[in-house]
Amino acid sequence: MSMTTEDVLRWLQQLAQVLQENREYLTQLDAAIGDADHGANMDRGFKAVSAKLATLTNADIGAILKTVGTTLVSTVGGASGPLYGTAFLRAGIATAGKQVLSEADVVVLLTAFVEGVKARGKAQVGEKTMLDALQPALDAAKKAGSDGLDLAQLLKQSSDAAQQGVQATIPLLATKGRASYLGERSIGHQDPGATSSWLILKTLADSCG
Amino acid sequence: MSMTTEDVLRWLQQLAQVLQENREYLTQLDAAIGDADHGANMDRGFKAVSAKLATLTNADIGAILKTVGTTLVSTVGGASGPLYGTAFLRAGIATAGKQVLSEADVVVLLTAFVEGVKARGKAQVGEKTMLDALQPALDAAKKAGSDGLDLAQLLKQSSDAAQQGVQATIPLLATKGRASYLGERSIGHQDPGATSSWLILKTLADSCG
Amino acid sequence: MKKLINKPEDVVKEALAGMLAAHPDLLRVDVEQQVIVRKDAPVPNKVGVISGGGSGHEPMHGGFVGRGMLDAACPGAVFTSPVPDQILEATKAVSSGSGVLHIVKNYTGDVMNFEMAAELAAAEGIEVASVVTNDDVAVQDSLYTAGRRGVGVTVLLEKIVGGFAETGAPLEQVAALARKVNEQGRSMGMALTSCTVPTAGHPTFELGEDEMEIGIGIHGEPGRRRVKLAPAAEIVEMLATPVIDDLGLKAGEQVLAFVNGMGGTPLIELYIVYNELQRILKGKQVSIGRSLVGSYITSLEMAGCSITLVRLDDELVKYWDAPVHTPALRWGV
Amino acid sequence: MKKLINKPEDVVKEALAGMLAAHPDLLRVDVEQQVIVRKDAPVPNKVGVISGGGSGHEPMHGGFVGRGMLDAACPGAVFTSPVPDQILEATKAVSSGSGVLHIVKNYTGDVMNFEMAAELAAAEGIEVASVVTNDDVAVQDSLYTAGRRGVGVTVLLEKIVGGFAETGAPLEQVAALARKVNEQGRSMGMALTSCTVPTAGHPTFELGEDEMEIGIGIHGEPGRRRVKLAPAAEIVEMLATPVIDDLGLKAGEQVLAFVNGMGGTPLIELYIVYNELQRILKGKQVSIGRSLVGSYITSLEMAGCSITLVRLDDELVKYWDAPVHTPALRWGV
Ligand SMILES: Nc1ncnc2c1ncn2[C@@H]1O[C@H](COP(=O)(O)OP(=O)(O)O)[C@@H](O)[C@H]1O
Ligand SMILES: Nc1ncnc2c1ncn2[C@@H]1O[C@H](COP(=O)(O)OP(=O)(O)O)[C@@H](O)[C@H]1O
Ligand SMILES: [Mg+2]
Ligand SMILES: [Mg+2]
Ligand SMILES: [Mg+2]
Ligand SMILES: [Mg+2]
Repeated sequence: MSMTTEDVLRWLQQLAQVLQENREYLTQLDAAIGDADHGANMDRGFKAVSAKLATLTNADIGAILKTVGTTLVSTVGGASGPLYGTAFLRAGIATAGKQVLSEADVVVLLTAFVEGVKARGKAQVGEKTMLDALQPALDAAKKAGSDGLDLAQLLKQSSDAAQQGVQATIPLLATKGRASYLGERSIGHQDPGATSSWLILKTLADSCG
Repeated sequence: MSMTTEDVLRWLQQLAQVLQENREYLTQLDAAIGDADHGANMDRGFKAVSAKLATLTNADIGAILKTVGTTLVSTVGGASGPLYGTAFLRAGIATAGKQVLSEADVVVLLTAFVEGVKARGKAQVGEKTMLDALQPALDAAKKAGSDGLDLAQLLKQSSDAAQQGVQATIPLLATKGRASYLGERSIGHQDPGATSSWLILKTLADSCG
Repeated sequence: MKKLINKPEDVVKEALAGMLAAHPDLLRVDVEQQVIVRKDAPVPNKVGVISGGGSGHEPMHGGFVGRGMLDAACPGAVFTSPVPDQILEATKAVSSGSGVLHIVKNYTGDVMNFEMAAELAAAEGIEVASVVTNDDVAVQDSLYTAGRRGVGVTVLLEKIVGGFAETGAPLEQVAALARKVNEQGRSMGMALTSCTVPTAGHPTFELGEDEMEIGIGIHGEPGRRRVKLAPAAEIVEMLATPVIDDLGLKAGEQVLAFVNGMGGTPLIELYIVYNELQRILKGKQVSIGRSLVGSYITSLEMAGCSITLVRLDDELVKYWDAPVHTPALRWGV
Repeated sequence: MKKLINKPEDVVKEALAGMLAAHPDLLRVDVEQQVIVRKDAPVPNKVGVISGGGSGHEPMHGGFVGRGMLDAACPGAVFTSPVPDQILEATKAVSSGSGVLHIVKNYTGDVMNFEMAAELAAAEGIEVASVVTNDDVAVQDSLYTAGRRGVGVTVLLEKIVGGFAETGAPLEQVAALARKVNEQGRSMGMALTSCTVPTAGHPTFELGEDEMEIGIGIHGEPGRRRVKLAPAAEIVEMLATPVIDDLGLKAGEQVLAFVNGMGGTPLIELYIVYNELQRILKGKQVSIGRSLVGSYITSLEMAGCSITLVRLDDELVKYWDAPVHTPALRWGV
């Protein structure tokens, strides 16, 4: 099994839908330990992405993902704009010219995506950020890859690991991003960015399942 | 029976107390159709009066009432300051030099008091102001005087008429003062100034009873 | 009651002490008497221009004391007009022998207290002229009201007339210009929330989450009518139309447009209101010669706004543009 | 949600259209791109000074564009930093070849977006220097935070550095003065109420009638701790003490004292706060050389205040006093 350009486009289309549906939810999470805009930020960015998809039907996967990255950079703002923007850009560079991705290619894509977030945000696992969903998701994808699982399973395991990572952010003390300003009061709340990272991966698993 | 300097001083002392107790009540009435300060205004004014009473033990009734008038003018502000200030000033002029007031003198005092409010405010009965308590009170006092009732009864009938006048303000449409800005919305509310006028007369009846 | 205050009864005096501390270069403040005077008053050969009213409308009037605007202000208790003694003190402090103008907003209490003060000043040989502002079109000027209220025009009038007084014009002319500005101006306001008089301790009125009051004054009082909340475009229409109609503005005329916040309204919203207002005026081919956007005549922490338009001519523009140096308005200096 | 707005997603653009309509003499505004530029930019032989950040802090930054302060501002969505394209546009619009200073408040999003824009500008041959403000003593500058937040000092820095840039000083020196002002300044804020992000539709947090948040930033976020409501004297003590201590202010020193309202706080309360602040400083024999009282860096309609102190020297006083002509701050012009 492999991931095609159509899969990627379907993923992004569904993701715009999922983020619109979860706009209120992400905003509520951000209200508790941030500034109540993460839902609006993600929705605005992926609405812009969605508007561009029609122009991308003939593009390869790398070009599509790069366009997503630049679109997010130039429409989202805040912390999530540069972080997800860089993630998609790097993922696009890692898949440049490809029309189809094997399981191994998908691991390369995810690795570049996570490296993008790390390079831009300089956070580490355990600081209550997106990375707390993304790193376990990447680790699970790598393990699934070396275990020889097929794409659907790989993505499912990756997404499940992200979901666990989201849960694991709840007891954490934030030390990066705006939540860190709350000090001890950040404990007990789920990180909004980790949550949107999980939604991105879950939608990927769902649309290539 | 007659009213002495001591009666007047006791009246004013008790009045300061009564207005403090009714501060919240008068303010609530003023919140409905005005600007929520009538209780604070009356309390501030009569606190200042009360502070001056000790210096007035040797003064005659006219001098006492004049001092009350000037004190109210210079401490109350708003509409009620000039109105009650002028009322007490005129009452003081009408009783100048007197140590004792007969029933007839009390009618003269009340007449001057009400004339003061009219001269300053140019309102007529039925416009939803102090006058709607004061005019019936004066009429009742005059009638009681010509009926030959004694001071206690005269003041009681005057105060009761004021109370009825207060009730009668409820259905009125205000056409003077700040309540007039509300137009039809002033209907159904009791006038704060009429209410404080009644409190002044009721306390007078109580302290000379 | 959530306020940055100490005791409710100390609010006015403590704010005055703060004003004095913040603007020692511009003001003298008698905190006990509650009188704010321009540092260099009385200015020789100049009509003294003073105003006053209840507190709770800041920066009006104290924030408008200084060169090119007011010579003194006398703030009363919150929403309570000042007393005659206070007004007399302010009058004496700014009297250079050229007469003093009292700018009075049309409220029964203000009018009576200023009248009494003017009599006292006359008795001391000071010539006083009084101008009463009454620009609020929410209130009809009829037998059945105490006349229209004085609101937003008061701010603009103080600026324009203050600028003119600076030229050394005689009292009569200064008062005449004040009357002209008042006649050329109209206002209307609305509230999204009530406000809390400190000594009262709770909001003057309650308003549902989906309601607003149209036709409010500046004393936290309820307005003429309570209606359902609406988008800014509709709200501005409700305020601007009666103002434009009452002024009888015609295509080709020019106005000074003033969008005012009631104290709890953020500036971002006032600019949205201004955007709607300029759209409406453009539609009527009325041009905006000058503008002012901000919270200048307020009702404590009330959320809401008012719109004031003044028909402009060269004279008004000239004195609007004249230098002004006060805590709240400053240009040309 | 009670606001004077139309659609929540149109708030920023409509407010920008209103700003442009109100200040056509001072500003050019690209409403679509969300860039506000000084009318006469780029000013030849002058470092371009720009800033930006989320909207909802008005008048900051757009209200500070004009002679003697910012050359451009780029407002993002409410509480969301601008995007690199927007910052690049602003940078290009003010670049006269003398370099451009980016004034960035220390938030992860702002820092990253400005960094990306600076890289893009460099690629187009524009020399950019960046200064990050981080004056909020409510937040410890430690391994366990994203560093201190940039708050009130940003306003004062933009004024002082804007005044200096007007002299034609080179980028390096302009950036150095900016760093100095930031180092000499500290702030702390508090909230009596939360605020509502328009696109969120309800208050960011709930606060009981007898509670307040101490140590808030400017994004409607909860503060460091929630405590019982207290009199102004105690609140100011809670804010001023950490600021004074962190700055290490000593007897005989001179400061610029800034009492700022969060958007829903009436001016009368800010002067009460200022009165308490000057009392505390007097007690420590710290003199107030200059002051500013008003709502200049806000969190939408939040009720609350912040206190900022900047240690003054002759250089800072000189450029604070220099002429400035912007929608929100104006003197000497
Ligand atoms: N340095 C960082 N590295 C990775 N993720 C981060 C970093 N800083 C913040 N984040 C993520 O960004 C999310 C907030 O995004 P968003 O609300 O859109 O931006 P902002 O914080 O600027 O309002 C946080 O929940 C967190 O997961
Ligand atoms: N012209 C008038 N004549 C008589 N009484 C008046 C007049 N105008 C107002 N009042 C009285 O004054 C009362 C309000 O007093 P107060 O609240 O102290 O002053 P203000 O209206 O200035 O806030 C009203 O309830 C009314 O009874
Ligand atoms: Mg956020
Ligand atoms: Mg009243
Ligand atoms: Mg009053
Ligand atoms: Mg944000």
